[in-house]
Amino acid sequence: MRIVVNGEVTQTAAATLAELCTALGFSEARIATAVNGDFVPEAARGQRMIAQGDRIEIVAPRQGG
Amino acid sequence: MRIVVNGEVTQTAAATLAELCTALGFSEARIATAVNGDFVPEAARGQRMIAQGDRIEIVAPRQGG
Amino acid sequence: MRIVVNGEVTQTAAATLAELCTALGFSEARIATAVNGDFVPEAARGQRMIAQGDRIEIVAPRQGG
Amino acid sequence: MRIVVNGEVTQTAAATLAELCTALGFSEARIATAVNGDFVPEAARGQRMIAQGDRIEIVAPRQGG
Amino acid sequence: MKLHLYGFEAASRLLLGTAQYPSPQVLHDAVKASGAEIVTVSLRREGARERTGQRFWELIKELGVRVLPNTAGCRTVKEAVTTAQMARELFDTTWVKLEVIANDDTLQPDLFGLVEAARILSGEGFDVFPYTTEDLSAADRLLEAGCEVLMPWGAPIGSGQGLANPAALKSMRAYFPETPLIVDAGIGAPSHAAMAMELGYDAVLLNTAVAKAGDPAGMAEAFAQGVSAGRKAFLSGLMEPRDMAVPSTPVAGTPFFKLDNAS
Amino acid sequence: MKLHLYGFEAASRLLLGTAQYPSPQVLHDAVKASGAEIVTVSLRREGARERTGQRFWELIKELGVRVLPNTAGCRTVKEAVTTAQMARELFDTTWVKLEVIANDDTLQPDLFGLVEAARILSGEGFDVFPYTTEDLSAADRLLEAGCEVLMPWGAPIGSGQGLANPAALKSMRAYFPETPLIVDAGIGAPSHAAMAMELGYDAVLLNTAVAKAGDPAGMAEAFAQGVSAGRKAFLSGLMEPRDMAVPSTPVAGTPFFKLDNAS
Amino acid sequence: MKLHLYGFEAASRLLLGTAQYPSPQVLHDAVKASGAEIVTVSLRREGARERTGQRFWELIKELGVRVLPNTAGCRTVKEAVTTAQMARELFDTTWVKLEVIANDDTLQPDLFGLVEAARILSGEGFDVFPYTTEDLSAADRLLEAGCEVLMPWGAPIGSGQGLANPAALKSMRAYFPETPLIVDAGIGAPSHAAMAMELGYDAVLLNTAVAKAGDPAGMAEAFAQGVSAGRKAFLSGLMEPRDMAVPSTPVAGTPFFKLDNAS
Amino acid sequence: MKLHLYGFEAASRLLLGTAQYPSPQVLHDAVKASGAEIVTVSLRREGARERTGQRFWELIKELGVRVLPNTAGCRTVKEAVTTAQMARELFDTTWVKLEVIANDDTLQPDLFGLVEAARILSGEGFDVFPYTTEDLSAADRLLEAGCEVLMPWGAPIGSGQGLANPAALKSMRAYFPETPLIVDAGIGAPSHAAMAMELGYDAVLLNTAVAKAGDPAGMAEAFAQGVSAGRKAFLSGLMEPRDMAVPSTPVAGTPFFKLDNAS
Repeated sequence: MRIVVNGEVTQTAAATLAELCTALGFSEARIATAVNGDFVPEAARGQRMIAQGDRIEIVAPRQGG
Repeated sequence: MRIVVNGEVTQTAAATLAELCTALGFSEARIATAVNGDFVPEAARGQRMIAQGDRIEIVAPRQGG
Repeated sequence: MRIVVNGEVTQTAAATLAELCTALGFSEARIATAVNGDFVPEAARGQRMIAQGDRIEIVAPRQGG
Repeated sequence: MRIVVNGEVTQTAAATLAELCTALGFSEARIATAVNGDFVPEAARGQRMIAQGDRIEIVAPRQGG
Repeated sequence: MKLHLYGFEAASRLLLGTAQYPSPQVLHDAVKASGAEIVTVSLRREGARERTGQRFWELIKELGVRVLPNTAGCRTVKEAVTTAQMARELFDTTWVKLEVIANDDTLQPDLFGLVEAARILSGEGFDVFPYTTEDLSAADRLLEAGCEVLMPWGAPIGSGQGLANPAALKSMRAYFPETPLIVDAGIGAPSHAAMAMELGYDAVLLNTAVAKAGDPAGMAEAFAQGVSAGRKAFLSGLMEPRDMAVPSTPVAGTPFFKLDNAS
Repeated sequence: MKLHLYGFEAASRLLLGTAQYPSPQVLHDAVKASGAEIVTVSLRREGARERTGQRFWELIKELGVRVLPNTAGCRTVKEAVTTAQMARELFDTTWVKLEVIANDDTLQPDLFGLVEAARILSGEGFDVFPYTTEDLSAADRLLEAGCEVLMPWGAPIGSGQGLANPAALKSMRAYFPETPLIVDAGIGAPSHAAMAMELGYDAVLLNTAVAKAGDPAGMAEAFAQGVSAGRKAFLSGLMEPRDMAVPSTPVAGTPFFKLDNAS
Repeated sequence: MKLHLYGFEAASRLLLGTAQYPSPQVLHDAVKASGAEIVTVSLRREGARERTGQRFWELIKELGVRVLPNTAGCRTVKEAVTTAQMARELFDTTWVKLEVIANDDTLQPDLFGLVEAARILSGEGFDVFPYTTEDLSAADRLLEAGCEVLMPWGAPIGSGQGLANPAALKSMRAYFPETPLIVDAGIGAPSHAAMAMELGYDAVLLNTAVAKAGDPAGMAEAFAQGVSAGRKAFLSGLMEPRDMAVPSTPVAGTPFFKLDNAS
Repeated sequence: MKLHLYGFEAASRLLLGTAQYPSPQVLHDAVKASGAEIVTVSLRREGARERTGQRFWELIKELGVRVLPNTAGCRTVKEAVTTAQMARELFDTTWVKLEVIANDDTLQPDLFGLVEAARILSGEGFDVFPYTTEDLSAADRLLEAGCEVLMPWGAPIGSGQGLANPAALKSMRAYFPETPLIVDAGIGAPSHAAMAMELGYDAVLLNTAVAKAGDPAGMAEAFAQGVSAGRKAFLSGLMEPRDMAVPSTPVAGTPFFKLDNAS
């Protein structure tokens, strides 16, 4: 299935956002996620199904002004 | 009937806004009018009935910046 | 003899600047002096004769910016 | 004889400043002159003898701010 | 090149207010001296006896200038809209200088009420001249709302402080290269007006600095020249300020110059 | 009222420099457009072949304006005095713009050399126009030395920064109410020139801002208007800037006004 | 008296950004030297390999300061709201520095989007620190929307120009005497920070001026002192500037004083 | 690095005046709070009864600071020289803050009298601290005359206007990279003092802004911090102001970023 993760086209077999994060190696990482512009809390990632063409954001802390 | 004209309480027997303007001596004057905050065009003054407590504005050209 | 001390006309019998300072009660005071616009060091006051009309300045420390 | 005209070393046979100006082709030109830093009026150029090493300025009108 | 405002073409880039003059005659003379083709006016409650407004109207008609009625003193969208509607009938014009005031100490616009009122009035066919600030987000929305002209303040109305934030006015000019931009309010001297024009603004609107001058007609003429001077300078390409001095007179050929005193 | 400088009466209060123009024709057009009656010139070493100075002289004569020769580039009293003497003969005038430069980065005057040279030249019958600063102690001595005009800088020569220290220029005007005061140098835009005149200065002298403009003739006209605008404003009585806003449109009679939204 | 922000009490009135430092160590040292108790952070896309964010998070935790996540780079209400929601989970805080940017050249806030996003986020329990301008009509609506703090800009982000419009900042302080006001952005030097505090502002937030300094830790300490100096001065009652000079040293008793040289 | 003035080493870069305080106690507290190691004093006519000067001298001695006597109020070289001579005996110091005043409205120095008096006093072994302006030609001559320190004004004495001409102060610093330069007079707020130090000045001397503050001791402490902040900033390398905004938070990795909304 083709989706867009952080702006880049990605192939994935993950069914849920949780699976995707694990697959991408973010299991223990301190991250936050959004799908198609909507925030998805950590607790909801397991139920959040992923569909072809979804735009997914996976973000982490960074320097800011 | 007690109404408020340009902020001052006034007694009038006028039934319409047109009659009121005439009664107040504005027959030929270049004025514009509003009743209870709404603009009333000159053409409509004849049909615009006046009710107890109406707040009426009668304005004319003035200096401005 | 009439002289001017700090801008005010004064009568004095003092012969020298040193005597004048003592007469005026400045014996122990921390002061500096000038006669007719010229500085007179403490050591020289004894020899400095006073003449009618001399303009004498007797100054002390004061606040300054 | 070696002199300096407008900052440049020059050979000349002229005896006077007037002769020098003519020799340099300034006969009719609107110019003013100085020798060794002193102004020499036009009328005096004929009498002003030139000596080895003189620093001569020959100036003309120019744009200014 | 002339100034174009809602299809009206003006040779003069100075718009003048009509308030605070010592007498109608002085107002008349000042407007004439200013060369202004557009003057701002307002509407106020009329007393049948005094008929103040009727006499003022005669005066304005004689001047033969275009009038731009304002909504001065309005604090809400509703007040501003109704005032504009009355003004349209009273002055027989679709033009309105839209003021929705946020605060009495600074008389600065309520940008939110301003945009809402501009949208309503543009929808009703008004040609809106919004009195705004140099804020770009409000400016964007005013243009979306249908405004074809923007009038940012120079400084608080009547303060005469000049241009309080030239950098922001520069940004606004750069961000809206095509939109007619008029500096309105805060101008106290011809040098302020000239500066606004040098920044590339299309026109200047002022009142107090002329009306309260010792000689209003003389000051009106002074502002006309200041505005024209600034415009001409903008079109002629101003030099860039430089940090260091640069000789204007040529250095080459300086008499008495020797290498040892060269710099 | 006209400008009086050593008995010469000028209607124009703009003095223009003749340097740095792209061509003689542009210089000619700019001087004409400026309306200047006085232009500054200099003298430089002449080459017999090039005869540059001869051609420049013809150009100036055609302009039919009064010339004010400068001593630009002089660093010592001696250089300045001899240069002035040569200029008097060359330009057939007793007028001289006296420059004794202290420092090449700022081109600011050496006030001490300036006063000394002014004393010498005044003694020899020159009419000295000293290029000075807003310093009052130098100004006092320049007047004692015989100067009847003072020319304080606005900012470093050629910087185009405008008036670097308006408060000091104000003090100078207040301290010398009668002496003709001309702001010389640093003016970069008509708004700067207007401001100088609004402060009560009698005239403005500039060069770079016109010569280096995209369109020098257009800019010259812009400065002429800016100077005139500032002068007219000064004579007409400028308003005082105020900290707070003050409504220009009358507050009395505002429609929809209720006590509960009164301010 | 301490600074109160949404119930958090801070002794330091300097808030510091964490971006643009040459190294994590320098960032660490600068934060320590600044004495800041609150630092701004952001969130960005994470790469599984680089794990940049994870390392940064460790660094921040060590600092033991309160974090204020921003929504830098957001241009729409939707982007800002979702970014804030992600930040809340990521940084485990209800605080958010809300930025909705109108324009990339000035990075100034979109006041309309800002108010809308502030309303939504306050409704969701966020403590919103809005990055705004000195506009009072936006400020009123931000407070209505639930903001308890306002952060007007001093000048465009990263410009280091200082306070572009001090008069407007003064008006804002006067209009909101009780609301905590923090000058955010544009501060380039401790003198700018001190000036903001002298105007009565409650705190200053900056980043570039420290991060891009030759010695960031030294500059951080300089800003800490500048902010403290300005605060102390505000509390101690600043003198009013005066137009004329006034002798500090007493005039009475000046030696050599005679009536004839009295002034 | 410490401040060196005629061989005296001071850690504090704030010099404080002792005049205009509401009481001797407040003066005492302010000097202590300022951390100043050098204070200015004057001399005045003494009355035998009042003995004002004797009591003041006790107060100063307790403070244990270095005194810098001034020649305030002197209008001629002669008055200044004799005053300096009396001060040397009175305060037992070769230091003198040399003031020769040109004008009572601005209290600006008479540069010509100043240089002459400086030459005489240096010749007599005084360590002269000349109160001057930012004029470079006077500065050159003061150094020739033997001065090892220069004290240009920021603005007229007691005006509290801050730095009236920062560009000129910058030139002076650049022209005299090695000479200790102290901004004296005109400082009204810590932000002004910080700015002077950020320009690279070595110290600041002030009086009125502290003495006339609501809480002089508090203000003295504020100035101490402002001076220190400016010095640290100068040593740490200040950023250059920029015309445009530059994001502080990294742009790369911004969530929701799509090419179509890239800037």
